[in-house]
Amino acid sequence: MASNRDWTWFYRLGSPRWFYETTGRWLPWLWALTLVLLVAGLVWGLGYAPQDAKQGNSFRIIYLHVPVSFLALAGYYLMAIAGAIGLIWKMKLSYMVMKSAAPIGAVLTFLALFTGAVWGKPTWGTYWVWDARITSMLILLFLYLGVLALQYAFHSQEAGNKASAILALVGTVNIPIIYKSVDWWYTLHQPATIKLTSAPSMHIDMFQPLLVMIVALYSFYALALILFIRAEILQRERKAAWVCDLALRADQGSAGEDKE
Amino acid sequence: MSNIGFSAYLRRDLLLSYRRLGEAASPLIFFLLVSILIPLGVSPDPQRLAELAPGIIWVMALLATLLSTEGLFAADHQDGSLEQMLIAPQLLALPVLGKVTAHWLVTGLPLTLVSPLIGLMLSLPAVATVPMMASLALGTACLSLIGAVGAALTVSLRKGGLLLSILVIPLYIPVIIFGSAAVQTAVDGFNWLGPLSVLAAMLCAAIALCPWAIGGALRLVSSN
Amino acid sequence: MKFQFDSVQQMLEMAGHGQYVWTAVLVTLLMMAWLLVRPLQVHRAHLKTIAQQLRREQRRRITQEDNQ
Amino acid sequence: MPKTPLLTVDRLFFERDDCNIFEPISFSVEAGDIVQIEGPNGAGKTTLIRLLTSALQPTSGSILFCGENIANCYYEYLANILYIGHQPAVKLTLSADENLRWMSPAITTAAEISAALAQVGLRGYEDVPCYSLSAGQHRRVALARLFTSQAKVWYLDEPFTAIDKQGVSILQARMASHVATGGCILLSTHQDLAMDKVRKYSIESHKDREQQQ
Repeated sequence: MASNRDWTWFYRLGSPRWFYETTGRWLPWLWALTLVLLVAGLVWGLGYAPQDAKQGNSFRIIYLHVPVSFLALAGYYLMAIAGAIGLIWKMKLSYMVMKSAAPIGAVLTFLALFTGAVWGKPTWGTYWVWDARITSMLILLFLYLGVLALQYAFHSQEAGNKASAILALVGTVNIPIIYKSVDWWYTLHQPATIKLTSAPSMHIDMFQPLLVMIVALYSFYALALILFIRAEILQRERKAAWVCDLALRADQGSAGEDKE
Repeated sequence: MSNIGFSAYLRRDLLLSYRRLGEAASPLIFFLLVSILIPLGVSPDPQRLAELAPGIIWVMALLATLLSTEGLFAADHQDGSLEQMLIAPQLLALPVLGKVTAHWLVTGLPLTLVSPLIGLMLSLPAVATVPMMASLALGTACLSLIGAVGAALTVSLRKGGLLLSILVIPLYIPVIIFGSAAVQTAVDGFNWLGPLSVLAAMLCAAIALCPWAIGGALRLVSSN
Repeated sequence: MKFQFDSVQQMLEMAGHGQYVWTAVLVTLLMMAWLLVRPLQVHRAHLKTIAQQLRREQRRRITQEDNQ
Repeated sequence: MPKTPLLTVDRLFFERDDCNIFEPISFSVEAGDIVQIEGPNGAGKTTLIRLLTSALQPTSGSILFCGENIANCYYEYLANILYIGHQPAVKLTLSADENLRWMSPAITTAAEISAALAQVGLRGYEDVPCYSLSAGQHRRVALARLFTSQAKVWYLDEPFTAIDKQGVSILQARMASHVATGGCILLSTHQDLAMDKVRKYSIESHKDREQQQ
């Protein structure tokens, strides 16, 4: 085992207090950025982007569906990498990142499925088809739910962390295999039907708002992740002096408001 | 017989199953029983059954393997021999692989051997019998390895069985896709070696990777 | 760049696709909002319990000193 | 010239869920030592022993075997330790003979196995499946390993639980002969050992100390 002393800088980077205080300074900016981008992207996409020639207005759901699906998948990798860092360097903060990424990812995956289904009804006449990408998304949802369930199944926080980190890593190795097999399965069973994924060349006017929405979702993801991690930090570091200080100050603040 | 190495664990687990034959045979009986439910629940029409047979046989084999996976490390964890395995002077992947191999020999292999019987009962065309057995042999070995990762992760939980199935079923998906596809392509009269070789590749990857994941899970999680 | 709809009514209807688009938007925004509000609630609840616990300990210490 | 101790524990520290089980621990054990680990229930005796066997990973600190960090001579270290924990690791469907053979080094002969079983008072029970034996007899099967093992360092966690008086004195005699031939023993027990030269190491419960502050 390596001596701990060589790694002090790394551990400071992983110090929950440092993270809490630094992100506290970023938060107002991140809130503003997220809201501005979301509003801009939505108004642009829902109001100004031109209609799709074939799908009409229903195609506007793409401005939610694509960014959300994007982050749902990227979130799984982030979760697994955080878990791996936790396993290798025993960094507390990275387990907190992993634990926080799981519910966000699960909700985003659900949203990807939901928006996909709602989009499917006017476009293909049905809410659900066993399309390769939809099926893969469904499997991703269950991978997220597995990590969440395992995390909370243990009495010991630490055992839960390590177990779900290993599961997330195993899932990461498996995701490409699952996606490839589902793709192959789909072509096997639906050789001659119409291709459902029809966005070969998107008009630039349609693409720009999509880009804005993708950036907005990244910003949203960062914001939500940071908020979840901060709540987690308070819970885990509840005995630390700086957290006690913080709690007392917040309490006095709210007590003062009550009296007024 | 001492507790060192792959073959020692393989032999001991086989001996333990042999002493408890009834327990060891239950996945097999489950496999047979549930397959009988299908004609009763769907239809006894041979043509419809033949159409569904590849999928049904594979889903049943998967569930039967899953059922027996829970106990893979649980007994060892309870009586303390898992701890002795962790501190035996050898690479942890070896005894792990020995135990998983024993598990496959006790569940996957018997399933493979009786599957022609089920195929017969579900009117599976005779041309598909060999590909079915080959795909089940390779596929159930994959299932045992992947399931063992889940079993190792949940070994210290008192009621890990249901959780285990939530964890591993998504990981089983590629195996069932290519397993039933091998049988289906044979029924359709195409070359079934393609999907079968993908299964073989998956098995190789699983043999190379799973023992490490299982060992890591046992070391990190079971002790807490 | 031109606004695609002539009236609010038209934008809500979206030529018959309005119900789908707006359900998707509404549900997505609601769940996204939940992802932001939930950690804030938990954050506040943690601060409150920690403060309560500290206050309780303080009171216990004061009564102990009084007894002495 | 100072001899390298058989076992050196250097600031061994373990933390579970941000809660210290005990303060960093340092001590060393020479060949011929018997160390009795003491402490109230929940002080971390079992945790300490499991850390020493490497079944549990410490949060920080290191263990040296013959002066070398066990991370560098891991398998050599594991080949030289014997651990008998709370659970006897006895398989109920196997006989006493099969169980002991399973737990003993590969070189052990059949005669040595039955001799070891006779030592712990299980003569005549060799072929009986363990499910028909009592809890005390299960422990005896596990403890028969003391008579077949060639390990230098013994870790025994509450070895005398469910063992009768006569059994205890046989085990203590075996322990005395082990340390006389250059081995060492770390054990946790609430009993007083009827042996001389027993060093006591007590773990204070960290929780107690915290409450005193």
